[in-house]
Amino acid sequence: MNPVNYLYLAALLFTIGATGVLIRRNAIVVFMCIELMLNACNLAFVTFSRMHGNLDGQIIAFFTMVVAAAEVVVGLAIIVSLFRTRHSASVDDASLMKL
Amino acid sequence: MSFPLLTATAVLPAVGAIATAAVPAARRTAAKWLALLVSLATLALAIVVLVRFDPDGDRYQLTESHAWIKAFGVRYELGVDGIAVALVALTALLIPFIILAGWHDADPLETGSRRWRPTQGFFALILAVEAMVIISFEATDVFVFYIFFEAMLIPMYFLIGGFGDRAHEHGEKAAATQRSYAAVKFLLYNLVGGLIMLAAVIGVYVVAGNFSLQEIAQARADGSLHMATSTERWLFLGFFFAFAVKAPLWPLHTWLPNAMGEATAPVAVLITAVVDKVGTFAMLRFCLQLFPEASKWATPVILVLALISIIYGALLAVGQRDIKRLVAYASISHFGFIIMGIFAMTSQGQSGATLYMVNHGISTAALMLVAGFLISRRGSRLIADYGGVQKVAPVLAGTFLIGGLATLSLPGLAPFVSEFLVLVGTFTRYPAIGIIATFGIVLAALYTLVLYQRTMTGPVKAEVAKMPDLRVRELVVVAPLVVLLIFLGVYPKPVTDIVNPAVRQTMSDVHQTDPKPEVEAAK
Amino acid sequence: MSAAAVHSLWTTAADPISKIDAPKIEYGQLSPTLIIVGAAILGVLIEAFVPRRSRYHAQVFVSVVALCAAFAVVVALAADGYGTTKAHIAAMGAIAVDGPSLFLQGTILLAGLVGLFTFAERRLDPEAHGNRVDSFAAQAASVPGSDSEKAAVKAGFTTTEVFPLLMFAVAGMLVFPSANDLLTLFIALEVFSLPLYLLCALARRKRLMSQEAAVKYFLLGAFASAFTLFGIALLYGYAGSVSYATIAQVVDGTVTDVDPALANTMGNDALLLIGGAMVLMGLLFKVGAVPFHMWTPDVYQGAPTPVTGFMAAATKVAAFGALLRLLYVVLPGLRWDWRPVMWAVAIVTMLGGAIVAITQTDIKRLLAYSSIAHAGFILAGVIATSRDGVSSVLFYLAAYSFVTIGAFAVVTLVRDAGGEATHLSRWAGLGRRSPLVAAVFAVFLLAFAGIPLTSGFAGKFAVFKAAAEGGAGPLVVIGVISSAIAAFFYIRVIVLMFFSEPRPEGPTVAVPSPLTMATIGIGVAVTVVLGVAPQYFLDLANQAGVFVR
Amino acid sequence: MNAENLIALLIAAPLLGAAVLLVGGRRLDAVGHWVGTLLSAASFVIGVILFADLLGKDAEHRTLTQHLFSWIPVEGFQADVAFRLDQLSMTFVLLITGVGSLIHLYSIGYMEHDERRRRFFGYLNLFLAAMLLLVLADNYLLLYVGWEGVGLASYLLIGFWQHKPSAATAAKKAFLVNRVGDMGLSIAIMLMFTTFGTFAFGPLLGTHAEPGLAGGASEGKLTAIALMLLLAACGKSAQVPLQSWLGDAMEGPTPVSALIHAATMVTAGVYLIVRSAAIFNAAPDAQLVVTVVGAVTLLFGAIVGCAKDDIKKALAGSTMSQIGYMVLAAGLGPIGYVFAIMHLVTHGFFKAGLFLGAGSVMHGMNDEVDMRKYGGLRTYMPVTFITFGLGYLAIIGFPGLSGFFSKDKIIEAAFAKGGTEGWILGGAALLGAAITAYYMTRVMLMTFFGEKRWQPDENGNEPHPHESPRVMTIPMIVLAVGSVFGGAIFGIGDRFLHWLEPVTGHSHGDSPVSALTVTLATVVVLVIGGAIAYAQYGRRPVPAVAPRGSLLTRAARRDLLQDDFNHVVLVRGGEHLTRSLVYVDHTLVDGVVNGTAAGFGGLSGRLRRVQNGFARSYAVSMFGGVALLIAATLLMRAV
Repeated sequence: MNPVNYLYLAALLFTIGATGVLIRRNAIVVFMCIELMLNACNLAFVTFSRMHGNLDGQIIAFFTMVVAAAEVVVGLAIIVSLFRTRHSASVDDASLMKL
Repeated sequence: MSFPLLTATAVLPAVGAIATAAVPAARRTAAKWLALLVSLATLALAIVVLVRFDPDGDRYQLTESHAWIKAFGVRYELGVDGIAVALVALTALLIPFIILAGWHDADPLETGSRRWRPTQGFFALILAVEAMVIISFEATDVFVFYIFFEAMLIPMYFLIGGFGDRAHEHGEKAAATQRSYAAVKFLLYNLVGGLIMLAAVIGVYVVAGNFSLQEIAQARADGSLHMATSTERWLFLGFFFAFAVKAPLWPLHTWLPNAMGEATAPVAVLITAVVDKVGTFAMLRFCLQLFPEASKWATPVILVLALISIIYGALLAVGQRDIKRLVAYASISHFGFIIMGIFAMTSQGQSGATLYMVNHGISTAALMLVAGFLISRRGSRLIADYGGVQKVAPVLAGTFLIGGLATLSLPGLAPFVSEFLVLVGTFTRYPAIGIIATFGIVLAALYTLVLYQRTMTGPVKAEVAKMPDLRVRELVVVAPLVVLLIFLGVYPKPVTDIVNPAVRQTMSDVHQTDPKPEVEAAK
Repeated sequence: MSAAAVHSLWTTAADPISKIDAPKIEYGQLSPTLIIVGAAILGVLIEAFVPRRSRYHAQVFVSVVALCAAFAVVVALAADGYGTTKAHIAAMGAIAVDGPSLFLQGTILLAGLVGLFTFAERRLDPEAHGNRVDSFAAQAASVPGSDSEKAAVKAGFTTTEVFPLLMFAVAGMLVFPSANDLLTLFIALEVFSLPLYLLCALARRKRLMSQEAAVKYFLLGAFASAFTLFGIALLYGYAGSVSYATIAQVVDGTVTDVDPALANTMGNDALLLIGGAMVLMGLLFKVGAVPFHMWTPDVYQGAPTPVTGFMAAATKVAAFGALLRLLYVVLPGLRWDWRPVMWAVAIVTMLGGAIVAITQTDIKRLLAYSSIAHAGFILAGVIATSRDGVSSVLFYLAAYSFVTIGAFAVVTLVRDAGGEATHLSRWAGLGRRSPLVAAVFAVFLLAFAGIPLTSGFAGKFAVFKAAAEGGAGPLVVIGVISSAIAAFFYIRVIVLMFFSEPRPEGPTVAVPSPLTMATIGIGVAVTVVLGVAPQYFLDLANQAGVFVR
Repeated sequence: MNAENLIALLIAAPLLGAAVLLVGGRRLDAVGHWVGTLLSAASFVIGVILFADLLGKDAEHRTLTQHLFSWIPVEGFQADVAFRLDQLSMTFVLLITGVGSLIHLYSIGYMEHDERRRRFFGYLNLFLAAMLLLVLADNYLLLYVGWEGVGLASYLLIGFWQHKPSAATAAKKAFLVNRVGDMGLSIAIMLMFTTFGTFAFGPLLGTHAEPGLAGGASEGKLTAIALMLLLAACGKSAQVPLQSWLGDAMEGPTPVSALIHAATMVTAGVYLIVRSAAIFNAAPDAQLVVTVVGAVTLLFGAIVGCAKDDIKKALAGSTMSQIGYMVLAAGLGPIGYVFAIMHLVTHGFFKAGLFLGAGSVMHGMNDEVDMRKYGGLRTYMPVTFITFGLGYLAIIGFPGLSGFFSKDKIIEAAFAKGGTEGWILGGAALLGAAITAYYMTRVMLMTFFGEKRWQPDENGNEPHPHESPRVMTIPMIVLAVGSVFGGAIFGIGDRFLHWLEPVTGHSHGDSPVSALTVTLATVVVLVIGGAIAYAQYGRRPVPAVAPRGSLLTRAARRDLLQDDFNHVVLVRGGEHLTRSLVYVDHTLVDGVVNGTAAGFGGLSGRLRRVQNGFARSYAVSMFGGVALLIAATLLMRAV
């Protein structure tokens, strides 16, 4: 099977993730969408690595996972504190600062 | 020569400014005296410069040149030609009078915080302005000039916005708002002009590779530096715009009446008699020398604008209800004359313009300062609030009249000489414009005499009945100016001798020669 | 038979495993980063083991020492010629040690140090129950207004974790501009972003806004970095490598041996352009360029002011460093593709920032928009694509960062019951109340406005000059116009401070500790020195103006 | 010592007086008036010495020049402070200093009760200095200085009683109208400079012997210059259309009216024309205009003079008309120059005398100026009556008296111009003579004859007419003598003609009518005029309040509506113009700038709404941004 299809899949996932970020209110979900985008990136890396026949891409994928994990740690901490304060995880509620 | 005389003329007031600002809050009077002494010392230095300057010597004298910002190709280059010398002398001459006239203008009404020291600030700012103005007269490096041309806005800005007339027809609150409006207007106008000039300055560097006025002018002259016509014109416009705002030329003038109206009289004098001169001076030195062809190209338009300024300013002066605004519009009219003289491209016109800068400085100072004394007595700037002052304060009225007569350029007083030279210089090349401009002298008579009649003559108004005549300090301020007006009116030769060679140079820069009379003198 | 012989019946010896030879790391040249990282880790340990009483002092001490040491090393390296002659690529091609990176690292370290002083300031807030407190939450975990928070305040807790966080951020920033492959770039990005997200959430006063700022910053930041990462992926797909050098070669077409099997990806310009654009977007997000700027005002306003100051300064420096390297080292071959785009971005950034700032009413938001406008000015220098362009941007960044930190430090001083009084109307008549502070702030504003004799003017002049020489004359004109617009609102603030009557119930100006004083003092000093005698630093920037590839 | 060096002293003496008196302050109040008088007298003495010196030389070498210093030296532009004293300026010097000194003397008495007398004398001296500078200057620019100097002095003196708004206004009006004239002068000078490269008398006008550059230019240029000079002359000499200020100028103290607005300053215009003879001679069209202006003005003034009940205003009208005669003569060219000057001198005598007489009358009548409140004064103030009477006879041109000689010659010259012009001008001149006789007789009768018509004024103190003190009568007597014999001295044997000819040149025109007929005609018309006046004012009593009178009379009372015209057209128009301009400046010029600022503000307000606080919309913008970025890059590659 032509590995290029995996690229299309990656692009698709990425787009889905991005769209999710744009349309979903719940901070957690938004964040998950971002994770989805990161994973799309991973897929792309791996695919390219396969096509190029070198391992860089696969290694990068590991790095990405670590970074994603780190983001989860930080992100959840922030989101949770916000949630505890406002009793709502809606991104749109957090709009004190505008204009 | 070893001793950097020109730098000293600028550094002295700068240091003085810092010192004055540092005087503790309680020692107000000390600050005043310090400032006065510094300004006098600067005057002394300026006189030394005047003496050291040899009219028949090189074009730029007492030059200094040091590396400053290599990365920008900027050198700290100073040098004076006749025109610059005259204006440096004028500046150094006027500042002591301004300080003396503003002696009590900055005494704090309410005591703010311990650290709030308006008096010290006022005089320090004046000295700072002096330093920057002087150095921008002396700079022969475009960048150096630009820096101080821009930087002087800041102290001016605080002088205008921070200190106003004690009393105000609409009360202190309105006064404050109007003041800050005037200050902001002043700053924005000039800043915009300056920034547009900045673009042009950069352009000059891109084209010429350095900022040295002499080198560029030299290169232009011997053709080693070629500028595309369009480039030259754009750059010229960039420079001219800034100077036209500063000068100010119609229709970029509206900041001046606000600024002069709201500022205290001495500051108003500082604006119109000293700072604005930088604009007209720069037209002569930079526009004409760097972009001779473009200058010639733009001449017709500029002359028309100058003409409009002359008539328009005079007409608006007639229509004013506020003494200081009236003087401001009169100044606009006069700046029209100066610019006209510069761009008439005749030696009479340019000598006249330079002379005009000096004379206008002195005459406006005389008129405006006396007006300031008047206003400080009655606490109103409205012409309608006065009447019959001549009866209670004859000396004040007399000096006011002389100032007025100088403003309408009565023969025998200094401004006449310059105004006539400008007119002749313009007339020889552009008769129509010269003739229309001559109407300006009638209008000048109109607004001056109307002002004098409404304020000084007629039955004595109750409010002015108790008005004291000029005090000693005020006399000390006015008398020398009056004497100067008469002296330079009768014997302007000392100034013209200094100016003429420089003008000859400028004329040759723009490759212009005076038109020859039809009937050659049979001598 | 012998055992060996028996054993050989059903087994056969595999050929010995070939060794992976250990990577060669130039620790000396990477030591600035390493020192900071070390300090950060040490800070974490301190949090773990040192009693609460003495944590603050320990943390400050460690951080200051680390920053100073790192800076010393940077200077040493530069003096050793790594900035110029010995510039090369270290750590197996991951880190470039050259002029720009050293210059920027130096700037970042100083900014970090100066920023640290404001972090460590503990005199501004009134003492809570006899404990001096800084501007960070007593206990980030406790809900605002809850009893636990009160208890935490009563107990005199302070979030000393900010110091290691700061250190981590600095470490990431040090790597960011010197990263020489896209992976390092990405990692560095995350390393300095994540701590900043956290720091934003840690304000002591106005915690709601602080948390909101953090959330916005985090979500948008993560969003942006996802794009970056995808871009990286595409570039990798394009070039088969993430190392700058290789990509550049492929772009230039100097790579000859292209495996036909890979032809359809290798050297596929669509990948290159899209990927490049996405990576670019990530960087533009960090520098706060329109249209990726929208996080800036909110985050600047909500974050604790010391963090804002540090962020505004250091992040810009790091991000622009990375941007420069990307455009000058990786994509010079693509100049004709990205220059027009960058033109557009620069223009909208300059104008957008300046115009929107006019109507701002909150001093921190105002400064945020002004920082956007400045990003536009710097972009003009970036576009110059010349050595002058690089050095002018370097100079501008150095000049700008100190002004910014100084300005925000002044903001921390003007306070009322609710903490910092950031609404402009509260600043009315400040010049009467405390002329000195007002004057200092005026100096910073004038520097922002680019008035001659301030560092702001020198920087702006350098950038515009480079741009004009680079053939971007119109850009200069627009820049000039927008700085005129910008001047308007800087002046508005000055008018407010000096020419309007002070409010009776106006804010008080807290008397800071020597720390903040130092910050402000340094800011003013740099502003004036770089304004009056910029020659030395311009030379420095000029020498540092060459990338290694 | 050398005579030339005295010239500067002529001016220096009164100038010194002015400086001392004006700067000196109150401590000089006691002696101020004497200082002033003595210094002007000193100037007169110097004048006499110089006069003697000139008489000592032969006619062709009666030109002294003194070069003091180079005034405005600029590339290609040379103006010096230099003086030229020739027969023409000599005549003026004597007239100015002589009459001036007398009037100083008179003023000592007249201004006795004014606490600002010192300043008054300071101004008078200032005037003398300026006037002397005017007539002695060796180039037009220096002349211009004197020209405006006298304007300033007249401004100060007309407005001397500044507390009276009317006086202040009149002063301002005088200066402004003069400024319009001055504009002409300065334009003339510019034209000279562009045409000849100089404006000094010597090279420009040349002498009788070798003509100067003036001839060399095109006639068009010369006409332009001449007309501009005429404009200047009209302003200074109150000729139509710039005559409106003279009537109001009577607000000034009477000695001022006598010296400045009768004897000397107002004649400066005539001087200018005669001095510029070389230019006018080469511009016949301009000369025609000059004659027309003169003729119109002499009738205009005369008619106005007939209707005025204010004695000074009546005399002012007469002054206007007499100067009209002079201008007419000057316009006739070489035929008339000499007589213009001659009439100027005699007029200086009798008109000054008349004004001093009027002043003396007012002095005795509590400053009452309305002639209808006089009457029968000849018994109360005999000296005034006699001197005034002699002046009266002189002005109407009673045979034998000075006016007769000068005016008669002018009328002859007018006819001598020849052609229809000659007839018209001559006729006008004759008519003018008749009217002159009429209104002067009217003045005479209303003032000194008939029964007394004065009543106590509102606060009940009735005027007690009395003769003026000696210090005032002596000058009147002297002037009366002058006005009696002056004409004879000059006229008989054409002494004056020979004296001036070298400067102005002279030619006898070809008169269509013999001199004798003209003389007879003159006598006849003046008798007729006098008779009519007698019929109206001598035979029947004069009503104390003016009757409504005919349309012409009412128009004449209002100076033939000139002021109404000025008011409607210039004043009103100007006010509207300035007011609208102020509005324009505020709304338009300023508005544009403020508008731009407001525009940016509005734009900003609209743009910042994009920043709506919702993280997701931020994300949208980022997404859109990156999309654009990609699209743009791809597009760049595509194109």
